[in-house]
Amino acid sequence: MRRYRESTGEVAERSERSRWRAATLTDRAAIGYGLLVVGLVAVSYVLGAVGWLPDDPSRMDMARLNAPPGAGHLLGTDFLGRDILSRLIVGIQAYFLPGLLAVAISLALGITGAPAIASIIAGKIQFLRQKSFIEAAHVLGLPTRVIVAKHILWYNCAPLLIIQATLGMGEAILVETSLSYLGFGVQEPTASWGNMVQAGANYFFHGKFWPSTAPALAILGTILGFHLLGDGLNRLLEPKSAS
Amino acid sequence: MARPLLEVTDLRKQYQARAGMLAALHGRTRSVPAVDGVSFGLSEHETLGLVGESGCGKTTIGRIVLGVTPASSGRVVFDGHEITALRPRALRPLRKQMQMIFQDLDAALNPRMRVRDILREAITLHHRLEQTEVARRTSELLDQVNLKSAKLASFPHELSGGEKRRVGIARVLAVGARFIVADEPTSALDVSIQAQIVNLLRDLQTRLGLSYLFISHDLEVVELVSHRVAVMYLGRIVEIGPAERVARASRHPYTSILWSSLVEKRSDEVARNGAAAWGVFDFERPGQGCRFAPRCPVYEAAGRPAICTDPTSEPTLRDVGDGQSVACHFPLAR
Amino acid sequence: MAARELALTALLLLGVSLVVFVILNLSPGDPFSVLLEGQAPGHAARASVHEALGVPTTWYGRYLAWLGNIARGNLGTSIRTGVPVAGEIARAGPNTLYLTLGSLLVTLLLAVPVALYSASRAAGALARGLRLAVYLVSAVPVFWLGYVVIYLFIHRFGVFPLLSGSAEPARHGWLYGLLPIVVLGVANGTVSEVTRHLRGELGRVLTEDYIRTARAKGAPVWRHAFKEGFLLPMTEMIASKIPFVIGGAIIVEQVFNWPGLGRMVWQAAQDRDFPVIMGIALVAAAFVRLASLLRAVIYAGVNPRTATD
Amino acid sequence: MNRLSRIAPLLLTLALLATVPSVSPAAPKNDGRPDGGALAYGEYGRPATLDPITSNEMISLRISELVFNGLVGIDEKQVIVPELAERWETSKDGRTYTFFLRKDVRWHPREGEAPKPFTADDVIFTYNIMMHPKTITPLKVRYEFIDKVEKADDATVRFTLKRPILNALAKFSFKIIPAHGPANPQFLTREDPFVRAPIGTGPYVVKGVTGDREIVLMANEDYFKGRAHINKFVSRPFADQNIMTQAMMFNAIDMLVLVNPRDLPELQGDTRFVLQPYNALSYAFFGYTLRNPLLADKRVRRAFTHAVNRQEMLDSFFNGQGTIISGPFAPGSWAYNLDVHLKGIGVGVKVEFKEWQAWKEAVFVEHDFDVILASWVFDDSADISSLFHSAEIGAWKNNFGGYSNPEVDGLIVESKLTLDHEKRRTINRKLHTLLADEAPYTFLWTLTNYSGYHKKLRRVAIHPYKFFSFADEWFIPVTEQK
Repeated sequence: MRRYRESTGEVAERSERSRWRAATLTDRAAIGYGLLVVGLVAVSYVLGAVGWLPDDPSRMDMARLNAPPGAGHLLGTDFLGRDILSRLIVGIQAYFLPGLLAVAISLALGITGAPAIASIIAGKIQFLRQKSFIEAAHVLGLPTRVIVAKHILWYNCAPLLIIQATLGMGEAILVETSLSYLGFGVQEPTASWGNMVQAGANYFFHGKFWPSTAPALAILGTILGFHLLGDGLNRLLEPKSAS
Repeated sequence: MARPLLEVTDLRKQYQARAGMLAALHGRTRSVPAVDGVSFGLSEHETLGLVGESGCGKTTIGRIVLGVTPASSGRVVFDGHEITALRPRALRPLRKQMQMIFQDLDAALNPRMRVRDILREAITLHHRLEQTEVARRTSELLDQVNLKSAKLASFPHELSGGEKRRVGIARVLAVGARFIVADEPTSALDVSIQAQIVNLLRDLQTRLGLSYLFISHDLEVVELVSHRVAVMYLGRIVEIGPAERVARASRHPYTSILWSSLVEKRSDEVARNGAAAWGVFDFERPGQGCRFAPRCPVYEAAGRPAICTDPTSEPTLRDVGDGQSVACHFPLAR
Repeated sequence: MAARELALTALLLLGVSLVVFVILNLSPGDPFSVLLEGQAPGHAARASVHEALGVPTTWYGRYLAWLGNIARGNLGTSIRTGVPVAGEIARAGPNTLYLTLGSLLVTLLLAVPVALYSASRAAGALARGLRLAVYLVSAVPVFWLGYVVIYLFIHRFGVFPLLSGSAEPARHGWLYGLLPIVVLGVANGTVSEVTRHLRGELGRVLTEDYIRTARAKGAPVWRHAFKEGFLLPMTEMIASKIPFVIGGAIIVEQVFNWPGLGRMVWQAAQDRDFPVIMGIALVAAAFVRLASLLRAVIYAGVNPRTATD
Repeated sequence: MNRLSRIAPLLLTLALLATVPSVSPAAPKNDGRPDGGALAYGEYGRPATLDPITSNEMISLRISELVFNGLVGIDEKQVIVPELAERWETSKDGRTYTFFLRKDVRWHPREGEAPKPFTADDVIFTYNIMMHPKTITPLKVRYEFIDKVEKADDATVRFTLKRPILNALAKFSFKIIPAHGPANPQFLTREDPFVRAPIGTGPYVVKGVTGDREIVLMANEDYFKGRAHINKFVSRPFADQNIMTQAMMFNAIDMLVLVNPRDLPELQGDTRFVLQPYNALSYAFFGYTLRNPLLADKRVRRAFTHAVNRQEMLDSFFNGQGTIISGPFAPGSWAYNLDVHLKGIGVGVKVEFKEWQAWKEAVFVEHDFDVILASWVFDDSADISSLFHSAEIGAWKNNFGGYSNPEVDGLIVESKLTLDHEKRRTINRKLHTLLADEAPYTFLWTLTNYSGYHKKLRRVAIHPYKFFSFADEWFIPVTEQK
């Protein structure tokens, strides 16, 4: 048999930079903002839990109802003259348990194949099952349960789950806001961002925009943070889309 | 050559194909034979090349041989084990001996796993090993496939095509395979890298005593690596024999056309265009008798003899001497 | 296949109905007390209501009675209004269907161009800007956006943008009908996820090796990219986001006074009007199920291999 | 009848005693006021039913006020006046009431049918269907004092009472429905088509329900008191109160039957609208449970009452002027204040808000509270004293606080049994002093309902709680009819 002529010229090797350094500046800014939001949320949670607040969130200032931001009340007051900033900080408490619960429940529902995350994972699995590396793992001799647990769930869905968890938090906030509007959300006097938007909105048409806009902006900024963080994580954890 | 490692007898496989998107709803299907009565053997340390146009059933044979796809009928015996009769669970112990190199470069590589993890998984799959032992075996494998140890930390998408192929080969070696189905192992690679891979496979055969079922439509490569070559046409083997003889002294008109077109054009691209011009065999309304007759120059030249299209006399493989067999009513002269 | 899917659907609906019923029964309040509003009801009055209406006293008795009705194709009648539930759903359902499907269209009209653009030009400043905008938009609480829009319409454009609030048939009535659809489409919270998912999948498919090879050879890429990168993730997102869109529809129907199922179920939830709640829950679950079946069909259609092996 | 309300004020049957027989002319209106125009009014929610018997919420009752009549009515000066009965006689023992009916009254015609005349059979039919055990209606308990009803002739019915009662005549204002109305002549359920498409004798005819769930009513050309001035009434349901007010501000509706207190200042400052108070018969109070040993001590309850500065609380929400109570009456804003006030006397308060159904269960069944904020809405047939009778202790009974005092019990029974107004007043005064001293409740204030409407509506008189009783007299000047 003839010997084939070998040529040199493997494709140039890529440098072994860390992924973080590989991320673009805007990526880093986005993730940075996301982390900042998460940090703020965490700090607010702690502040709310220990009660270290600019003002008593349930103290009413009858002289200043629906006041705009100003001295004394950094973010203004609500319809009972309560300090909006303090209530925003305390309102975070409302999301921690529900946020985690929401994610846990959708994971549980995933087994029965119901909504959101579950459906995404189901779709992902369906998609992966056709991927040749799953078949290759099978040919290699890996038992099916190992393939499912390791190759599908752990390696390919774990990032998805982390991302979904961050997004789930945002979703929980929006869902609570909607429930508050319908009257089934977190009930007064306990503050939640949702019932703050709702209570403030009662004065929206009177031209008092601020009491509902302040918590709405808080929601906006926070969810945006979660989204950007999720996106950034996505880029870091999903090698395909990084290239 | 040495004792038979693999024996394939009268293998058949039909696929249920659905007609279009709406067929999914009413579930109407039609049956398409992909492999239609194939028999061959493979000895230890031997390479059998399997060639033919795409869609002729060669990949299906590779998959059935490894027990990935169930056969419709027929027998596959590997090292005394009847693959076609084993359940998937019983097949697993055999996996350390028989493996596959996939056509798809990414097939063996989970995109989320680093090369190190991919190899460790394969190494520890059938053997419980200490960390140090795993590391030793890993570097040994890298050595065998000529891969730098720096690549261990890489993810698949950071590798070049040639590197991916090497990792795929290393993975197969890691479980300790001695029989490998190589399905178009060079098809997705640059020509220069194809050569490296072909040489690597041959080196490994020599060093480790491997046996290959080498599936390819690239005649040049097949001729180069194979001891024997089987030529497939529409689910059947039309000619089988030593590589030199099949390539240089083919007896079947189809084989002859394949190689002559190679000689004439030498160009993969043009050859494929030429093949396309021949038209496509319609499995739903199969022709009668010899499948190649509608495209056969000999059949035309001989004035369309009736025997070629007689449904009762489809040609079977006949020994024509020197280990060469051919399935043709009018084999070409020497 | 069809029979199996049908059986699965029936089982799913049964499960949903049971869960909803149990939740309704665990929540405080007797569904029949709505009939007794306006009087100070003693135990006797309560018992007499059950007797007068012939309702079983145990919750499972009521559930079984309800199931029996369903089996005969009867969704029952509203406790509050006495109107047959099926008829009410048939009257209000199309309005909600119009709202949800319309808003899905709006969502896609927003998300798809952004996803397509940013999949092809991931690093561009415009692509980033667009994505940021999309993320912002889907983080707006939907009812608040409704208020903002209504306020704008009243004070900037001088119209009251509600169909059923205007004394005369409005000159631009169709426009007011469009408004809630746009608001729900923008702020049902799914725009960002549709964009992200679509962009991710499309980006992934476009960078796959064989696509690159095909493109290098000049072969048409669009067909494959369309199927795997667009059709599949799209149906997947729609199927998984339908519950959110339905939830958003409930809110939007309150704000814009939209005479649909959402307003119906809200009133029913206040009154614990269980036949109405159950009926609407069934319809919603069937709708969600339909979406996921559609997804399965499209998956199978794009990938005929899946069902074969 | 009394009823606890947290959300909306409710039913009252209210009347003064007036037993002067009188006759009213059945001539078409000829008062020089123009006919024509339409009135669209906004309601928060949709009516459950449109008939006067199964209806038990305000939206429905307001509509049935436009569609139906009683044997007697109550005019703007709270005087009982003839309606379907042109005159009546009362027996000396006060147990028999004989009503002589108008003969010129006809039921709204159903499509394709000639109008049928109103007769004594309809009155008896209404009474029977109302009292049938399978008819669920809040009216039933109010008419248990009636022993029997007989038809003397087509235009005369005689009611016999079990015992003479105070203000009996006012109770005959219940709405009469036609014997040919309901599909089931035995009893009336909400599944009967009649409850959604009723026919009556009143000034307005139910035309139908639009796709947007508006209820359209047209003037009854054949109304026995004369055709109503305004051609068309449209009841528009809203699902969001803020949006409903905006609809009013934008002239998309002409009237709000009940203005949300927080929107009062806005409407008040707008010259296009009229605000009209029409109901002041609800009491807001803090109720205490005596099951809590601490609260069982009346000194503690009195200390609470002292600590609560009602004037300051009201002032906080008071909008500058003396008569209009406005400002943010969001649920619980007062309860919050309780917290503030009680801190001063060393009591911590944990405020908890509950959804209405859950609240009722907690208060009436589980008695799971220390203090509640609520308001009672009253009619004439019951007074607050009955809420403190020890017989009212128990699940779903009104004495949810578990207050029990033999002296109070005795006074309540005594007050109920006496038919003499003067004597009754003395007993009640005694009771009042006793309850004020014992402080089972801390009484806060009474609130007023406001209706807001466009100025084009003229001569608008609003019944304190039935609302539309005088709507046939309302009119819109021709120039503003659009």
